[in-house]
Amino acid sequence: MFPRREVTRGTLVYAFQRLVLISFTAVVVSSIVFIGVHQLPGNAFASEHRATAGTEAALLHHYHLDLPWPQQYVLWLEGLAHGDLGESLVNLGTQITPLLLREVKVSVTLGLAAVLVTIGVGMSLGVLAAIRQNTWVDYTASTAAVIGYSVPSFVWAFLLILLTVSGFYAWTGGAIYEDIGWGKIEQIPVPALALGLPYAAIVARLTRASMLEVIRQDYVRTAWAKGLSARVVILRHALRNALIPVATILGPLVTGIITGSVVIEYLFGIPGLGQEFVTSILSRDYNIVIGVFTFYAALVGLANLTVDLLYPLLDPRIRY
Amino acid sequence: MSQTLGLVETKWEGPLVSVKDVYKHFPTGGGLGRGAVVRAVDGVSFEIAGGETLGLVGESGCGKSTLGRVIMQLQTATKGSVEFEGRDLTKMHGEKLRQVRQRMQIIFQDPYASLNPRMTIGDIVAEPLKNFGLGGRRDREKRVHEVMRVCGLNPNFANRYPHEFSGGQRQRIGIARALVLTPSLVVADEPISALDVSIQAQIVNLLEDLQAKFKLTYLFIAHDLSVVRHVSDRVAVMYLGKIVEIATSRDVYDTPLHPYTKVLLSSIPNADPDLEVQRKPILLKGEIPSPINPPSGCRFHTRCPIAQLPICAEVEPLLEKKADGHVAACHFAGKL
Amino acid sequence: MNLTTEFGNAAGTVRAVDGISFEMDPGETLGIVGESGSGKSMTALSILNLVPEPGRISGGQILVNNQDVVSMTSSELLEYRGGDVAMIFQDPMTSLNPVLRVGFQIEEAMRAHSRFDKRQAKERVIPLLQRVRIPSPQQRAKDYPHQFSGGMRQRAMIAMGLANEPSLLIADEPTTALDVTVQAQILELLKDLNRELGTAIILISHNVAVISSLCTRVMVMYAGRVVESGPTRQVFDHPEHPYTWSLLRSVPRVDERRHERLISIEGMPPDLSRLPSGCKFHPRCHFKVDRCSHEEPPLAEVAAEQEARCWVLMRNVSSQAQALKT
Amino acid sequence: MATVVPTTLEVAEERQIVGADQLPEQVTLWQDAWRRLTRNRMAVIGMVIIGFFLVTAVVSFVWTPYDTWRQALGITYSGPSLAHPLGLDDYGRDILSRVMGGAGIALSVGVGASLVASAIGIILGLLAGFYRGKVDVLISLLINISYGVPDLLIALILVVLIGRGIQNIILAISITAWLGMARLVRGQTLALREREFVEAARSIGTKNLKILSRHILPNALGPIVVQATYLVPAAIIFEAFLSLLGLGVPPPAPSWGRMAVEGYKAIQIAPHIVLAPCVALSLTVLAFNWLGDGLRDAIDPRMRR
Repeated sequence: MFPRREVTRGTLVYAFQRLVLISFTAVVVSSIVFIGVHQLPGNAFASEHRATAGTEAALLHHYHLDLPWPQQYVLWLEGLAHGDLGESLVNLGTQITPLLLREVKVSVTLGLAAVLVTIGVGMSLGVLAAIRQNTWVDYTASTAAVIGYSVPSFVWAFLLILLTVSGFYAWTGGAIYEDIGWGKIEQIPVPALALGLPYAAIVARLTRASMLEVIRQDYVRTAWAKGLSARVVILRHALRNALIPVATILGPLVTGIITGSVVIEYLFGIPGLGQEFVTSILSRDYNIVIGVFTFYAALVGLANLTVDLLYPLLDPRIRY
Repeated sequence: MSQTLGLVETKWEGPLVSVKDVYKHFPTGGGLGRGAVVRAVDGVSFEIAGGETLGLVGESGCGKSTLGRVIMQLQTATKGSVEFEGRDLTKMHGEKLRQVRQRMQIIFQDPYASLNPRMTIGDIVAEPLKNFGLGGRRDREKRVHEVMRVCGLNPNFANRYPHEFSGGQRQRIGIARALVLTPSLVVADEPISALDVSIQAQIVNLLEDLQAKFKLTYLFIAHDLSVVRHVSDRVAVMYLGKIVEIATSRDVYDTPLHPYTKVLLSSIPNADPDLEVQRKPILLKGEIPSPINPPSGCRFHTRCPIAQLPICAEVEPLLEKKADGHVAACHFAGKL
Repeated sequence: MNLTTEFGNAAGTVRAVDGISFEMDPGETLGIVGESGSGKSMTALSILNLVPEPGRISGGQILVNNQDVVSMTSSELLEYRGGDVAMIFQDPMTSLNPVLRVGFQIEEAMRAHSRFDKRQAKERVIPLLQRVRIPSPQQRAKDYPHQFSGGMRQRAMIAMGLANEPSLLIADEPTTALDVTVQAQILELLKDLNRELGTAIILISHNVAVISSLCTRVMVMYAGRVVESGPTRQVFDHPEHPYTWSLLRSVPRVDERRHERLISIEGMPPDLSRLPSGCKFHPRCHFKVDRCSHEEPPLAEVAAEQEARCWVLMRNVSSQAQALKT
Repeated sequence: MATVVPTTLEVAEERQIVGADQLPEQVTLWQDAWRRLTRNRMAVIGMVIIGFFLVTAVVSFVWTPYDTWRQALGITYSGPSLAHPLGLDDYGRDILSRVMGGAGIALSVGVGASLVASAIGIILGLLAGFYRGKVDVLISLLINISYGVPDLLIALILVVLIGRGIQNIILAISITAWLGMARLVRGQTLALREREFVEAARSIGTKNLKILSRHILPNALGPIVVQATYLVPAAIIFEAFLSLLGLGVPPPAPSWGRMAVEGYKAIQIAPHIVLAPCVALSLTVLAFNWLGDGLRDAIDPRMRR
């Protein structure tokens, strides 16, 4: 009825449409920010003491800030079309695109690690709670889940820092210690946990609810009536279907993790996009701020697209 | 009572409803605009005389409910006209159309979904009166109680909410809401198919009593041919968006002309074991074709036991008068 | 077999099925008819020992091939379910797992049991689909349920039920969700299977006509009890319990003349947690006598092979019954 | 004796009155929901905690043990003592006073943002869902674009653009938080307008405004209340994020987020500075989530597991 070939072509068309939409969103979002920022009174250098009157004019000219903003916008759009996000306003000569490309790798690594924590911890807790419904396992897991997402990521960060930086250091006499920062593989787990745990709690709750819903479905009853063992019924028939609604929140969840990473990167001194955003906005380096927006819009779009493309693997009823 | 409430009453000779070549196509969602269309109703014409019950029967997806909603102007026809008391409803909009709604009402299939769970049943039944600003508070209350009583509901429960009632009682509430304005036309869209067997007869009997009392005209939509035949004066049979046969309910049973009607009749099992033994079901081959891309010629030819190629696949049979008051759309009407 | 199934809840215990006994011969077709809440589906689920939580079978035994289902160990139960007795459900749209291929779901039913080995299980899928008359079964086996129409899904369910050649197939309202023409196809299919394979069938339905079309014997249930049973032909021609009688006359017949008034059963089916005293049907009965309201009648033989649970019996009130019909 | 089924309508009116004595005592849906809510232990605990912080917040507006901004009340970083039950921070300020003051800020921001966001979201959601067509396309486009960017970034840049007063913070949070509400209300409206009772309302000549106010809104109210409740803790966390990044309410206002990040510098020598606001924050958020869960289960019992 539905040849598989058609599915693939449909998927490609769909992916292409989404990519166009993502680019569109990225441009619109950064355009809004661009225009918003250029409505600010004064200019980036007027208040800076490092600039004398003469150099200020030169700097303004260098960044085309002496042009009316519509003209600047056109220039900026042209740059964007070539993948050039311009130059840092604070650090003269620093090209933004390569800088952010370097930083996005860091953020994505952290984000993926956090997604692993989220899915791994969340799903196992959720399934466990569901199949042990109304036992102490369920109550403990469910309570842990509410607490888990009520405690914000930065509080998790503080707790984990207290535990690993001070706690382990004292207990092991300095043999185990956590080095706040980035660059080594052992520096990934702590921020990833801090970032992922609140979302793991959400996944756990959803998985539990979804499992309980699925267990009452007619096809699960059919599976029991067929004489299948409990293991097969739970894993093959129930869990697979229970994951479908869980997958629908993966998109927003990834967006949430990216948001959370702004704070976590800031606290752990991780040189990612989030930290860049905070330092740039505080130092009024608006060119970078706009660039970060562009990157984030693309990142969120691509993350959601990935989730949506994986979706049909889980649910054959979905076709693009 | 009618006077105090200022209910509209019109004198209209001629057919109460006349449906003329009505089409209803739904765009299928998805894609960038150039989607296919579902031909839910595809060129349907018939008339309903005042005071009669016209049964509309067909299997799920044949377009019967859509047709009911198009007549009620709850959905706008893609093409064609629906005349009610001589006025073309498809040309009416806004306030004018709203005023016509006093004269025609609909009873829905699902008594659970068709009542607003946040309103008391008294408010539900009174809402039509309020909408048209009929009567004062006291008059309305009196009228609501009267209608509830007629529909077999205890007026003392007017301040209760729908969830406190059973399916059969809820259906009575829906009927009371439809009747409070004393309409001339009532479209009953599968009014009993969601109810328990023992409750179905209560509702069928109630509808028949109400028809006698208020001189109602019914369009009775159902998938169950035996119920339709029981309540109807005439029966129209639908298949894939088209009417294939219209006849008096006796003719439909005694001398069905369209092979599809015959198949439907033969498919219904009979509770009487003696008759059941004699019944020889005619089994249809294949699946019902998609209304997105219906078969050419006669829509039934792909599954018809007596179809003859090429005529049935090429020429669409018209709904023609085959006997007195008996129309069918088939090249070989009565041959099965 | 004698069966009682209870549902415990906060308010107390509800007996969904109360002391039901019946026997079936190999290859027989039995119909269970009743409204929602009459306990007919619970009876069926009890036979598979699949009563959903918090329900439980609180008494009686169910002997299938001389084995008591109630006292089976869990591994015996796994082999028994879908092996000796298979079941198909009301809604074919939701009864198949949407994320697994239809062929696989049938194959899986065989793999879970020891009757066929892995290779045989794979090979049998296509003939089974053919058996239930699914066209082009080779391709269809690879489809997902959502690619099937309602009627086809019910066929696939039947194929799955027959996979291990069970001696009994329980069909719980198998045609309720389907159109009449599809219903006719499914009923014919079940008839053929019963005739050709000798599989005994329990058909559960609220529709007396559907029962009449397939079953040689019928059991009428009301409020968890059997109120009448016997050969279908005899029971439907001469119903003795007023409920059976009303049920038969509350549905319009295709052959009747118009405006023959339907017999309406007043009121609602009873709430199982607040059952009336005496005969459970007496509040809705057109023919009740004083005794009905305080003493529950036993299921007693009223004719050869026919039993009814009534103090009055329709044969004694035929003139009143006639009056109701006009 | 056998009763005779009435054949005339007049008799039928007497006879057919069904269930005359079968209805239980009347309970409205909201009363029922409230009863269920008060039976939910976690929801009650949540309400008690919220009540406690609410009282604390109100009290803090007129009185705190010490002024929240007064520095050098004692040895900086000193731990809990009788005079300062939660100790002193890096400037020697009384942490208890500041945590109390923080409750005021957190609850104002949380409740304020929830109300503003809900108001925007409900109106736009209803419009988009009910009128569909161009209105919907426009609002949905707005929603989709906004979803394309992490809301924290939008709020941060807004705060930079419009300034850091508490009203501006509430505005900045609302401007992203309404999206979820709008999406929910739009979805509810779209689903409800296809329901038969809305179709029934149209069939009896109900005007659009009445359909929205009498039929759609009341039926969407349950999920709306739940969502609005969940918005409060979300806004509180959000404000903490802003403060943490140095863009929350301006100092010396004692925002929990800023207190935490100020204490972060000294986390190893004086963890109590970080812990006090973090515990207060988490507890408040937890309480609102418990209440939200309780409300959800109470309003829609089918969801309860």
